[in-house]
Amino acid sequence: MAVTLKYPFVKLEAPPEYRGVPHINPRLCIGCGACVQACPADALLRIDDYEKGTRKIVLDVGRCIRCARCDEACPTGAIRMTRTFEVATLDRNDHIEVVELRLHRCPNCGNYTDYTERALEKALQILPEGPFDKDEIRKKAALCRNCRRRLTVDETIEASREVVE
Amino acid sequence: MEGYERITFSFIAVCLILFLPPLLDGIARKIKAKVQLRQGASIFQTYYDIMTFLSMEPVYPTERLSFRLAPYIAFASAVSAALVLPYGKVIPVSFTGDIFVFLYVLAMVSIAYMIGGFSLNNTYTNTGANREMMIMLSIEPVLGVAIGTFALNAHTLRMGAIPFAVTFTVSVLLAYALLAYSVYVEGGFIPFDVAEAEQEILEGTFCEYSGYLLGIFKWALMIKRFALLWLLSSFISIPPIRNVANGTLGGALILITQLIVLFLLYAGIAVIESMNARLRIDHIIRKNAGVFLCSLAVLALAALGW
Amino acid sequence: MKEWARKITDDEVRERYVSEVVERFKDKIMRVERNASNQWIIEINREDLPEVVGYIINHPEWKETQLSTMVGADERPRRGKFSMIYWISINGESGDIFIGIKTYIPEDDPKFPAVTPVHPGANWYEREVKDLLGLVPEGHPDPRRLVLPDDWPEGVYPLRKDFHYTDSPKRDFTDETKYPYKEPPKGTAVFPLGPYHVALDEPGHFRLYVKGEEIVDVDYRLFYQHRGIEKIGENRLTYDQVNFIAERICGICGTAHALAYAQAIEAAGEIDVPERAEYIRTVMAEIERLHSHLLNLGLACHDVGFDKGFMDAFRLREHVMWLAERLTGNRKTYGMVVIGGVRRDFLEYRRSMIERVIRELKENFQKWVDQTLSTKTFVKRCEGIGILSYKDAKRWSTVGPFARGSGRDLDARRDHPFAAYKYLDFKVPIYKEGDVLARCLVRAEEILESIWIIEQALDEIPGGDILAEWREIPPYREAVGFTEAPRGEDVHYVITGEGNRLYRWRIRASTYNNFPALPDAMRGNTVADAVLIIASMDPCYSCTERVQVVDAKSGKVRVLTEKELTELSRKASRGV
Amino acid sequence: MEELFTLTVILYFLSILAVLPLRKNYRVSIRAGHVLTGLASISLLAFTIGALPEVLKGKAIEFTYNLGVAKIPFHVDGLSLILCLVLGSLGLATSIYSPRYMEFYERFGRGWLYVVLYSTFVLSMVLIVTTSNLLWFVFFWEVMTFTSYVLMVWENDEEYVRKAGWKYFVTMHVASTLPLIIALAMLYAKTGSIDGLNFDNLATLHLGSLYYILFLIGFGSKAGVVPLHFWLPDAHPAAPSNVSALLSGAMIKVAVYGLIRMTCFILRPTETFGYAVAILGTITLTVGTLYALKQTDAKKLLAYHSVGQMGYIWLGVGAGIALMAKGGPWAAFGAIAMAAGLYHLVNHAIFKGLLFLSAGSVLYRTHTRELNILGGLAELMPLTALFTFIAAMSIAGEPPFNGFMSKWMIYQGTFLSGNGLLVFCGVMALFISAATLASFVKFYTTAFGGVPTALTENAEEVPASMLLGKGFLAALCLLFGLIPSSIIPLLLAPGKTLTGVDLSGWISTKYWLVTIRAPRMPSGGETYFNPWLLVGVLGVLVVAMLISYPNRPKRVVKVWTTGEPVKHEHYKLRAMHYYGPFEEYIHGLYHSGEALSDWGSSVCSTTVKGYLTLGRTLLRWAEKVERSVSSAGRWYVENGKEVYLDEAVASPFIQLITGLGIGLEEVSLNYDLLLVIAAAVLGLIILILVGW
Repeated sequence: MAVTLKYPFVKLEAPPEYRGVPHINPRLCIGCGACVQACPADALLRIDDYEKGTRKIVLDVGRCIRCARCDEACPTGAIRMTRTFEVATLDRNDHIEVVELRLHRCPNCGNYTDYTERALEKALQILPEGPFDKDEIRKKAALCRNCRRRLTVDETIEASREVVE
Repeated sequence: MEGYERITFSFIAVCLILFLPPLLDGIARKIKAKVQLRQGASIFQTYYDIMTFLSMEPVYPTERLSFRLAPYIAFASAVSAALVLPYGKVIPVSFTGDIFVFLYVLAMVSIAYMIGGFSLNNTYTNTGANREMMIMLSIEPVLGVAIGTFALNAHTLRMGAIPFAVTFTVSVLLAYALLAYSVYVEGGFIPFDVAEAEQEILEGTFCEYSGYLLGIFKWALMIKRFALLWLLSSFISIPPIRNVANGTLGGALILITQLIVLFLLYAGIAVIESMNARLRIDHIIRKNAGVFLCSLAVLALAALGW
Repeated sequence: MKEWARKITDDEVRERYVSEVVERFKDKIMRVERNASNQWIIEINREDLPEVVGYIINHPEWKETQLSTMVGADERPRRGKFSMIYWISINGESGDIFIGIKTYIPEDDPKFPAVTPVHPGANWYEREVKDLLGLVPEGHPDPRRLVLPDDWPEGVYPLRKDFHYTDSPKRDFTDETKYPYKEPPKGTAVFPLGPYHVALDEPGHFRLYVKGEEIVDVDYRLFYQHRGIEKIGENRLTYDQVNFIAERICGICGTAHALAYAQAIEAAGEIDVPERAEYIRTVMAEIERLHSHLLNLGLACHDVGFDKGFMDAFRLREHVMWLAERLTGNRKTYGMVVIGGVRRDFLEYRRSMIERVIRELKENFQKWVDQTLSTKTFVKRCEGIGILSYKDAKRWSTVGPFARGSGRDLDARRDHPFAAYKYLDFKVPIYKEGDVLARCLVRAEEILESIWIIEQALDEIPGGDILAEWREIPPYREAVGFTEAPRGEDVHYVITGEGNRLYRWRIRASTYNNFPALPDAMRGNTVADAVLIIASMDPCYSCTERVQVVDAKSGKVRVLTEKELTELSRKASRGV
Repeated sequence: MEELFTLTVILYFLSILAVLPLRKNYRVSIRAGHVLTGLASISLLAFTIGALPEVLKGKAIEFTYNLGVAKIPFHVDGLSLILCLVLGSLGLATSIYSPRYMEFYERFGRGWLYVVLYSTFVLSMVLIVTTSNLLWFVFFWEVMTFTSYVLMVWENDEEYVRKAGWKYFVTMHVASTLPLIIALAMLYAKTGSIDGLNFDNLATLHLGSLYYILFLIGFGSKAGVVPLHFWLPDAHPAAPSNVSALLSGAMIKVAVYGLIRMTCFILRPTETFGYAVAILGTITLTVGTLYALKQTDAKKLLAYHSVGQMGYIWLGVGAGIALMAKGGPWAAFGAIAMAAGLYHLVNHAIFKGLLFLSAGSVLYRTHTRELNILGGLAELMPLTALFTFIAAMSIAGEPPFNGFMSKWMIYQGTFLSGNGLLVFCGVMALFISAATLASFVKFYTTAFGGVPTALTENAEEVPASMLLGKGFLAALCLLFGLIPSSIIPLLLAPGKTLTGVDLSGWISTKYWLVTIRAPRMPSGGETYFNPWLLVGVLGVLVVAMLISYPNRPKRVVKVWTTGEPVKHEHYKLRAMHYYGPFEEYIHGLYHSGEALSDWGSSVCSTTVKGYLTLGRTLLRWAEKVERSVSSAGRWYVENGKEVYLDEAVASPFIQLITGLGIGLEEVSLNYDLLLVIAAAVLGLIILILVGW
């Protein structure tokens, strides 16, 4: 086996199994933050800004240890290990990848919720068929936590009132 | 006619002395790589290395003059020693024709290495210098016996004359072996490269040299190796063709033979180098002393005229 | 099941050992508890530590005993006391058992009698406990700092629970390091080796006191790259995440660490690992051993300037690395082992890849051994150099090839079978000479054994799942996990905690036990051999970091940008 | 020409006379004495130069001092002149160097005695190498031994000094003076008159081989030839450094003079004897230098090298004697070999003198000679370092310094001799040359290299006069190295006289080019060396490189300690650990060397014991005498501080001179006046020189 190649003049192909640099596909990312939970090295961060209504998923390849836990955790397949291994750079900021998503705004109170619009969309999309009130779920899911709690409390009170009556 | 020949050969010689050694080193590296089944760097890699070194400003560990001048002295001595060797039939600068002067001037490379190493408080450089001296000490008698045998046989100590005057006897053939051995040891090739051992003592004296000082020093060491091997190659290549080599063409023939033998020697050395581990200094001393004791038999043979 | 494996898994044998200890120290023992099939914990008073630990380690009949690990833990939030546990393993023909001698130390009087005078192998452990937890070993012969840097303030103990993991005490950067090295013996010079030395793979510092080239005495210092992984593991990470950090403790033997950790958790949480996963773990561990040993043999050649052997060994290793890459997706840090099993299965095409590579390796490696051993200069350099006697090897509790080259008959794979080793058959090569050559030969033979193990494992591998489901791990369980890494036994000790997090995690890499024995191996040799002897012990790497600039005045750490870095390099090379 | 010689003698006597009135003032007495001895040395050098044209023509200068009671005949030929050159230049250097250096010994007082002894010592050597009567030769020889002994034990509060001195005193009398006196007695018996002991008369006699043996032992022990070298490494370091310089530089050379004079000019050179001398020389150079290799005491190291370098001289001379005796074309070549030995003699005197003066300078400033604890002096004493480096490179035989030229000629003389034995000797000489280099690399680098130690950090450059003395010798090192033609004709003179052959076909020295031709050499095989061309090539290359790569330290950093700090005093190879593995390998040789040395000293001590026993038996009848003689040595060693054996013995003489000096005491002879007188005398010397 010829071991030495005229790298970098000859391109070196990584094998198909190779765990290279992770990359977030911004089209697929729903900003759920599962990858952030799984990452042992804090290479992935979730930064929410409730003033502007944005969520940033920040991937710092400089911290990544290529364990591929994020890849396993991602529900949409947005973050994937690529076969890229050439990460040398003179500026460590080159390693940072940011996906910025809009947070969902509560239609009731107008505050930003702690989930993104896409996450909501995805959640509603994958609602299984079942004998439950889909419209009700859609309505409630769009609310922020406080409004939902209030709504639920209101509904319960109303329901109990109905029962009482 | 004579003058033109002299100038041409001298010019070729100076070019060889200055610019061939890095190429030889590059070739040796390539051969080693091939022996180790590697691709290896280009044969011009040593030129690039030297040029890189020469383009960089050194960092000085001391302002001591002995440290600062050592590379220059080493370079000058190595080149001077190489200049008194025969290239073809021409000796470029003949301040001496004597083999001892050649050896002593060549030894000044080692002395510069030692003085450079010892002028600092650094056990690495000190140890490197110390080892260099011990190698010189232990190989000197072997070299002496080889020269003594040649002197007994050819009745001269002139380098340009010995290969033309030597008659082949058992003792002379053995003296060739001794000369080859001492050239190998003096040249500091593996397994005798303990003075510049990288892993053990951070290349000894070179540990503290940097930039163009290091470049000049390394270059000097390469020229020293070249000079030693050129001596051996002259001794080997001249006797078989000394009767046919007449006139300018003869000189050219000798020069070409010398070059071919030099390349062959270097190739052989590269193979031996890559197949061996570095010895320890006490091993080397014991080995050299053993060779010396055996070599006394050669001297005895020569004294008997065999 | 193999005959010897049956013998040593026999519970009766184990109980006999424990009962002998219990019988002898009846009055001093407060509690005996069995916390896993081969792990016992015996609780005693701190005054009796040297006696009990010394008795077990220096037992006349149990020859191959060793101090596997020693852990200090801050159990004040739970019990109001510090705890310390000395784990002693009994190996060889004697049996398969880990005995943990546990003691509690009150908060107001954090002292204990040192075991080091009885067993020098405890030297580092006790100094580390002093550094990180503030538990003072009384009567310790060498009370210098071990782990903490020189500028770390006195009285701040990072492993105590009241020290938050993000804290950074005010440190004085202005002074140059003033570590109290031994004064050179009279008439000697100092030969500093490292932390920046071409032939050292790791930033360690050896101080050779030499007469000319002869080494008269040796002092050393390590922990230049202490990364505080244990603290991170106890605070920030979940059980699953720790597994990957554990793998990155070492660049070479990551799987061994990951496996040791996973096994510790599995023992604590009583998780049953599927048999197929155990086989896969075994194969991965052996592949790791192959590349590690080839690396070390190559480096041994390189250190004596024998570059042919070096290059050939590395070329062989390259095949193993390639194989690992195809199997796991990476050349090192395989990421295969997780708690409960493994992550990737051996698909059919991967199996055939392994078979092919292993077959080629077997042939070529045999050639390599023949070629190297027929190189007289190489053998001359290795023979009779760096002799570590059996007595010293035992005295310092050395492990792995370093110990086996000195005639110690121990190997965790055989003595405490884990993963699939209990189903497999292999030899443990042992050489009694104790020199560098013996250690090289042990490694060479182990490579051949590893190949044989992989072949068997591939033959016998059963089908089925590769990952067991596990939900929750009960809190405050203690367990040790152990593997035979290429350099020897790796031991991870865990106390499980609440909220999916560890309470205490103690890593003991094999080098930790081997390192203190090096001075004994080096004394009387020459400077030329020092590097070779160090390499023959096969010290572990630490991974390097990016360039950081510490401003000496403010103590701030700043990462350079591209522009600054380029500028700095340009300055350095032009000498401005 | 003899007027200048007479002036030299008178100046030496004057220096003795001049210090006696000044004996109360230590410094002034030493200064006054040395101004006069310096002038005497200049006068001697002038005599040498003046006599040169005559001598090179093959003639000798002969004259006689008629002292009434005795006649001292003088015969100055080439051989004598070589030694005169050595004594003159070395004497001048020490005279310049000593006044300041002797301040170091002020606590011992008695500056006048020192000057008296110094002058007598040098003068005796001058007279030895010029007199042509065996009786006077032996007389001056004894004066030389005696005065050198007293000078050697100057530092008499040190136990080792007294022991070394006693060892020297006994050995010299048993092994050197005794054989000479036996030879003298035998020859006197043969000739029957003092005039009959004149050399030219003795040369006409046919003398047996016993004389060879007697002279070999007598001069060999003085020259420190193995196995009679054991006294030398103890004795030479014991003396003050300026005296050591004379002992090593001049006194042991006088023994070589004696050897050549007696065995070649009076006896006939024979081949066997030549080989014996050459082999003894080879053994000496090997043993001496290899012993020197492991020394860490600066002066002891130098003393062992004196043994070793004497071996070179003996090798050259021995090869010369053997080849001259061989006759035919070899005779001429033998003359060259002998010239090589004599060349080394001159060179060794110069560089060894310089080295001892340098060691003295280091001692003067740091109060130690132990190389293990020295270091870094190159920064603090730059000129001393430079001179030491020149001397070290000279003794190591590096071109273009003088040591190389003489070693090179010795190699020519041995390697081209066509004789296996001599070639072997040459091989050993080549090997030992490397050992010498090793030793002096160690000497130079441990004392001057590296960073100053706690001991040396306050050292500073020595006073100008000391530097001047050393600078003079350093200049001579370069002169004789770069312009060999300045001395080679003189060196060839003895050989020419002995063989009567015209050497111009064999060796030619054109300004700086030396060409040597040996018998049986093929055409075009002449060996030649041109130091100027070498220096030119080296210089051009160094300058060219310096211009291309200018050497200006812009960034000076600390030495590399691989990342952990190390104190610089620990970060250094110590002198005692240099070349450890090599010394370990040849420790067998050290054992045998020690055995040889033990054997030599036991022979001597047995002789002494036997002599004392004999003396005791013979002198039993006179108990008084017996007590004072047999216990003299022990008594002296034990009570050296209080009473002087020498003072006691020499006191009548001293008192006589003191009496003479009383008249002069009133004349306030201060230093300035002395200088004026000195200038006047110098002018006189020049006038005499110009007059011829």
